[in-house]
Amino acid sequence: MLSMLKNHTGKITRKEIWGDDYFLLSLEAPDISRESQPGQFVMVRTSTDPYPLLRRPFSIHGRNGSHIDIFFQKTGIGTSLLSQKQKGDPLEILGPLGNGFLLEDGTESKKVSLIGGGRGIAPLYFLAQELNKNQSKVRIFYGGRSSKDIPLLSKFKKENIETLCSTEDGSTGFQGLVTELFEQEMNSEPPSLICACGPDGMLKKVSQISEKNHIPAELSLESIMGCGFGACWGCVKKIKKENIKQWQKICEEGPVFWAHEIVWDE
Amino acid sequence: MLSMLKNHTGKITRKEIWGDDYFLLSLEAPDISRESQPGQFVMVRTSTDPYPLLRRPFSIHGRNGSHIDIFFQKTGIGTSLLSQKQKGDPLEILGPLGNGFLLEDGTESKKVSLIGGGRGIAPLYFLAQELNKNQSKVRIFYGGRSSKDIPLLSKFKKENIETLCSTEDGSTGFQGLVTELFEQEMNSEPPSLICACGPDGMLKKVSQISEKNHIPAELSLESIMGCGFGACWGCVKKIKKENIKQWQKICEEGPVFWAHEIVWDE
Amino acid sequence: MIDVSVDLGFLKLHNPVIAASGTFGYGLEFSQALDLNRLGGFVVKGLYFSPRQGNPPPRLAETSCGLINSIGLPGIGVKQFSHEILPKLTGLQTAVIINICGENREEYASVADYLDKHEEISAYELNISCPNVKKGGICPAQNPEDTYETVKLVKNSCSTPVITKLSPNVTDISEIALSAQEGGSDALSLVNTFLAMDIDAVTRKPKLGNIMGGLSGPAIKPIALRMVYQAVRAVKIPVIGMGGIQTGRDAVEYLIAGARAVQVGTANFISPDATLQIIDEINAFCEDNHIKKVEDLIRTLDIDS
Amino acid sequence: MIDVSVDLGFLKLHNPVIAASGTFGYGLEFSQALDLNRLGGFVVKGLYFSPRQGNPPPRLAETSCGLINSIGLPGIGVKQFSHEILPKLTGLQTAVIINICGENREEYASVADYLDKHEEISAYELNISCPNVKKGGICPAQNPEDTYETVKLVKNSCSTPVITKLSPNVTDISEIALSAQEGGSDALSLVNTFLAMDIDAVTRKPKLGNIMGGLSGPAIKPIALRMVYQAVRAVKIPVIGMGGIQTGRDAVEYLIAGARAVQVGTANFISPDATLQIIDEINAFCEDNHIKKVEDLIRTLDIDS
Ligand SMILES: Cc1cc2nc3c(=O)[nH]c(=O)nc-3n(C[C@H](O)[C@H](O)[C@H](O)COP(=O)(O)OP(=O)(O)OC[C@H]3O[C@@H](n4cnc5c(N)ncnc54)[C@H](O)[C@@H]3O)c2cc1C
Ligand SMILES: Cc1cc2nc3c(=O)[nH]c(=O)nc-3n(C[C@H](O)[C@H](O)[C@H](O)COP(=O)(O)OP(=O)(O)OC[C@H]3O[C@@H](n4cnc5c(N)ncnc54)[C@H](O)[C@@H]3O)c2cc1C
Ligand SMILES: Cc1cc2nc3c(=O)[nH]c(=O)nc-3n(C[C@H](O)[C@H](O)[C@H](O)COP(=O)(O)O)c2cc1C
Ligand SMILES: Cc1cc2nc3c(=O)[nH]c(=O)nc-3n(C[C@H](O)[C@H](O)[C@H](O)COP(=O)(O)O)c2cc1C
Ligand code: FES
Ligand code: FES
Repeated sequence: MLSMLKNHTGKITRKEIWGDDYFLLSLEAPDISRESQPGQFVMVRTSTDPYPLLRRPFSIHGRNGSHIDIFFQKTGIGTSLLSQKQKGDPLEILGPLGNGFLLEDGTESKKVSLIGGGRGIAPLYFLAQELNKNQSKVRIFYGGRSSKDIPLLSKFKKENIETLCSTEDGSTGFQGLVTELFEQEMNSEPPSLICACGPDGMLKKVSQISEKNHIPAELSLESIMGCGFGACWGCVKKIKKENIKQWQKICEEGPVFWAHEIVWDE
Repeated sequence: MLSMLKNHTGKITRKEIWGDDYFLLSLEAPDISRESQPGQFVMVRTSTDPYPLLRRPFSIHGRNGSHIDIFFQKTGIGTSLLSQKQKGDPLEILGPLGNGFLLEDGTESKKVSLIGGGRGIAPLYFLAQELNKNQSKVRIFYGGRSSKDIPLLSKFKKENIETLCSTEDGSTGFQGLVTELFEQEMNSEPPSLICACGPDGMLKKVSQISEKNHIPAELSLESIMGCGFGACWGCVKKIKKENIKQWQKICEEGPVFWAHEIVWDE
Repeated sequence: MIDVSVDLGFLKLHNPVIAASGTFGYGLEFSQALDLNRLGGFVVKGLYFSPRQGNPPPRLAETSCGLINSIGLPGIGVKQFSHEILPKLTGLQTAVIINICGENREEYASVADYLDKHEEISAYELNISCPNVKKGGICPAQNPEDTYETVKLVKNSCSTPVITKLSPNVTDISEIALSAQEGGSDALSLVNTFLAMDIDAVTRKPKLGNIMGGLSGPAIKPIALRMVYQAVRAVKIPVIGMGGIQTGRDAVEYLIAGARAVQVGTANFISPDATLQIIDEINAFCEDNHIKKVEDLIRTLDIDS
Repeated sequence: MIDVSVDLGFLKLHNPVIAASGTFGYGLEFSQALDLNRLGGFVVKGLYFSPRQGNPPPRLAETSCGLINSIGLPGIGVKQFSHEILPKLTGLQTAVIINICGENREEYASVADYLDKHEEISAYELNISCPNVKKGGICPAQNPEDTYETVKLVKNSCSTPVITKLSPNVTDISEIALSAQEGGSDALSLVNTFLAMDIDAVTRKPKLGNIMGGLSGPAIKPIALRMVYQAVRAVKIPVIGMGGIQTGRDAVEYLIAGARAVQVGTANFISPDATLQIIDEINAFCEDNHIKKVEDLIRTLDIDS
């Protein structure tokens, strides 16, 4: 998978506001769009001032011609500044970066379950689009705390993506965790591959389900990133490869790993 | 003169762009508007982030009912952020602060010459308006490097304020410094009072003219301000009062001083 | 109702927020902006025995998330202070702390002695850490013996409780903290400003008239917080933390690191009622996190997992 | 055409901008983003004799205009480095500087000895100032004797020029600068990061797995610039300045303060081609201000008026 260490300045060509806290920006970035794969990400400069200092990582949420989309949740200073940007504003973006989901390895015409928690849905939409091109059968499990955390549900419905959803407060869909919903539903139509993105607790649970049911799972991890391209060694998590456990850089070796490679507790 | 140590949040109700670098903002601030005198200033928070850290001082440029205007030049990070604000945006302002021009002391029906260099014109417009109410005869001398530095000229002309202007490059009006223009013109109609605001070099020259011609002059000084209300002791300049020379706080004792009180070199 | 009071042993504060010296005048300047009695306390600007002019301007330079000052402790001296200012500070329901300066140990002691037994005064804060006075920014708080001797002499000269204010411009803050404790200090406050400079590239001049000055503001918070954490672990006496506090959350971080109270400096310039906002935010933080007493936050850093 | 070259005596650089250690990998990682030969030089990430894992995550915390890292010098060790990386660094038209680390003096010397007489290597940078390795952040550069002995041992172990990298976590930078000079160092570079910490108020946990880390970025620039100014005045050997450089103007300020070259660290994370932008901005600055040679800027601080 090609990761490109090049800074692009792309204009914002569309802005969508999804509820109070979620935003979608379309950016003109032909080079990134051409090369990007689901699960890869971009590093976005939310300010040209020294505050906030670092770029922020965002998954590529979609691709339309020479544009890429990012979909993000406002959680702190950087995402808050980003949410104030307007159509026409230029944005500095670095990417595509990292290794995404392994589409190539025989996922064609498979049954793939995508599990997304909250903003973890961002890369899964792009993934669903690409899987659909491969004639795979895709089901999305989309969970959040309450209905306002699963804003894209209406969009998925409209685009006829099979989506099952859960909320912890029961305000929409299944009441409980998205992993509980998945466990309940998986037997009716067992997938041959799971792809998931969300908070660590959720991903850990997905790992357990994957192991127990012998279904391979690809998980997209998050970590605080200083650079996004392998230079700072700041983003490491413990990864087991060929039985050696090591701190590995999420940005370079990931962000997507096989579930069995991730060492959760130590 | 009342200086008020109170933070107000005022909406921007009007924004005018004067050329490339000059901006006027009208702010809804009834308390400030009611109390303010020409020469007083406000401290404006240009960002609620820790960068840039400090508020910026701006003279009160005008007053309309419950609104005050500020008129500023984009020169650095703070003014640049301020120039990006839009109608409707809230702005934190502290004021009115400092001691303005002494209107009370018999300036009624006098001949007053106002000398403004560049953005130094800001308080003089408000002063001219108030002097007009007093039936004083006001002449404005307005200078800048080139015609783009004297953007308000057209406005003054439209409002029938007698304005003479100069530019260093001769692109508009008299070619040379505004103090040279004033010296050339003052004899035709000698003023009984000079009020000036602009860069230190200009103000120093005005001091000399004032002394030589025995015309009292009130000068509005600039200094880097940490607080604007007397707490930091950062804004001092050397001031002579009752023959004692002391570092005095511009924000509290000024920003307007009599020319003979200011100790220029030491 | 959250109990926000904190106890320093020699002094009870109705909340942990104190306005820092040199950023709050003599307190009175702020009485238009806030009710002084709502503060945990305030520290008046540095006081020498004799009046002083301070340093030549420019005295301020703004940097990335920071402010360098080279004010240099101008002030009215102890006599004028006790005649003109102190009477106006009587009857306040808040801790009034006097920041004491000196050219040498004896001057510190004289100020402490002169103002002793004024019941308006809750404590002294010994400013042995101002980088703006001596050439090269050197101060007693950079040397353990000097710290010890200065504190001891002052303690012997007065009965008012003494808080020693430490400098961050040191290799080992624990060592200096211990010296102050051994000298008899009742508490520590830290940090004062970091010796710093800024240059105008075009004119090639220092941005400050005094060449160097002291850096304060959010930029220094991570270093100051580390030093407070270290000092707390070195001594038994209470520690008052400061450096870059702008919000209630910043204050809470210092309490968790082990400070029993905090001071707020540069933030007062940005909003004259910053201290009150911070008190409100501490209250709200406790509310949101089900904390009943602010004292329950103190020194609770979770370093086991 | 402006002459941007600078001369360190033992090393000529075609411009004063060097990428700082730990922020530029082994250089190769950046070759997609820029032509390495356009740099004055680059310093590879810290190298111990043996491979190391580094510290547990989280390893980064962003602060106001700053970044705290507790990476802890993970790396491949000197053998793998000389077999796998060094060959790829041959033939570069830029200064390649090796950042040397050690658990003790002997390890510094072994690394220096092992890599000696490789002509790809322009100089060593002795990292005696990393706050992320020992408990409490202690390092040799906080002690004059330790600095002197370490430098001397390394100098005796190799013929490669040695740049000693100093820590800002000291009371008196001039003293340490002198010790390094006396130990035989050919140049100094400063500053490394400031020992710092950050706390999550809600979880009450340190934001870094290692509790403390090193602060870098624009926040530290005013303190770092002051230290460079002081170090330059203390020693005769050339000084390389760093700390918070983001723009050409920042770099020029360091040159005016007396640095003969600069290093750029954290800025590389924000823009992988930051070093090149800074070189371009230095050129533009000289152009605008009618400066023909960058060397004409060095140590020209105007402190008389
Ligand atoms: C590979 C990757 C892809 C991501 N994709 C998306 C996405 O598509 N949509 C989306 O909404 N979010 C995504 N995130 C999370 C997003 O990067 C954070 O929410 C964002 O950085 C928070 O920045 P802030 O300034 O608003 O928050 P603050 O809390 O103010 O940030 C403070 C610091 O913490 C870091 N930080 C805080 N939370 C996270 C986090 N969860 N992960 C990494 N760094 C963090 C920030 O980068 C910053 O340095 C992704 C993260 C990673 C690592
Ligand atoms: C009493 C008073 C009234 C003023 N009124 C006006 C006005 O009406 N219109 C107008 O355009 N300008 C006015 N100024 C100047 C204005 O405050 C500065 O241009 C502004 O602070 C620059 O901020 P910046 O962030 O854009 O520049 P930067 O150069 O990025 O600012 C860096 C730092 O220097 C300080 N600073 C820079 N230049 C000045 C200056 N000339 N005076 C004071 N501080 C400065 C800033 O406050 C800041 O702390 C006034 C200044 C004073 C003291
Ligand atoms: C303008 C200014 C003046 C100061 N004067 C004093 C002083 O007189 N005595 C003192 O002990 N500290 C003085 N300080 C230091 C502050 O009390 C405080 O220790 C420091 O600013 C760090 O806190 P902050 O980051 O919240 O500002 C001064 C600080 C500033 C910014
Ligand atoms: C993530 C990170 C890793 C670093 N690793 C090293 C290192 O291996 N060796 C070293 O001498 N300095 C290291 N440093 C310090 C930098 O080289 C530099 O001294 C410091 O960051 C200050 O410069 P800056 O503000 O431009 O980043 C590291 C800094 C950072 C931010
Ligand atoms: S984010 Fe810098 S190495 Fe991964
Ligand atoms: S600006 Fe703070 S005292 Fe004048």
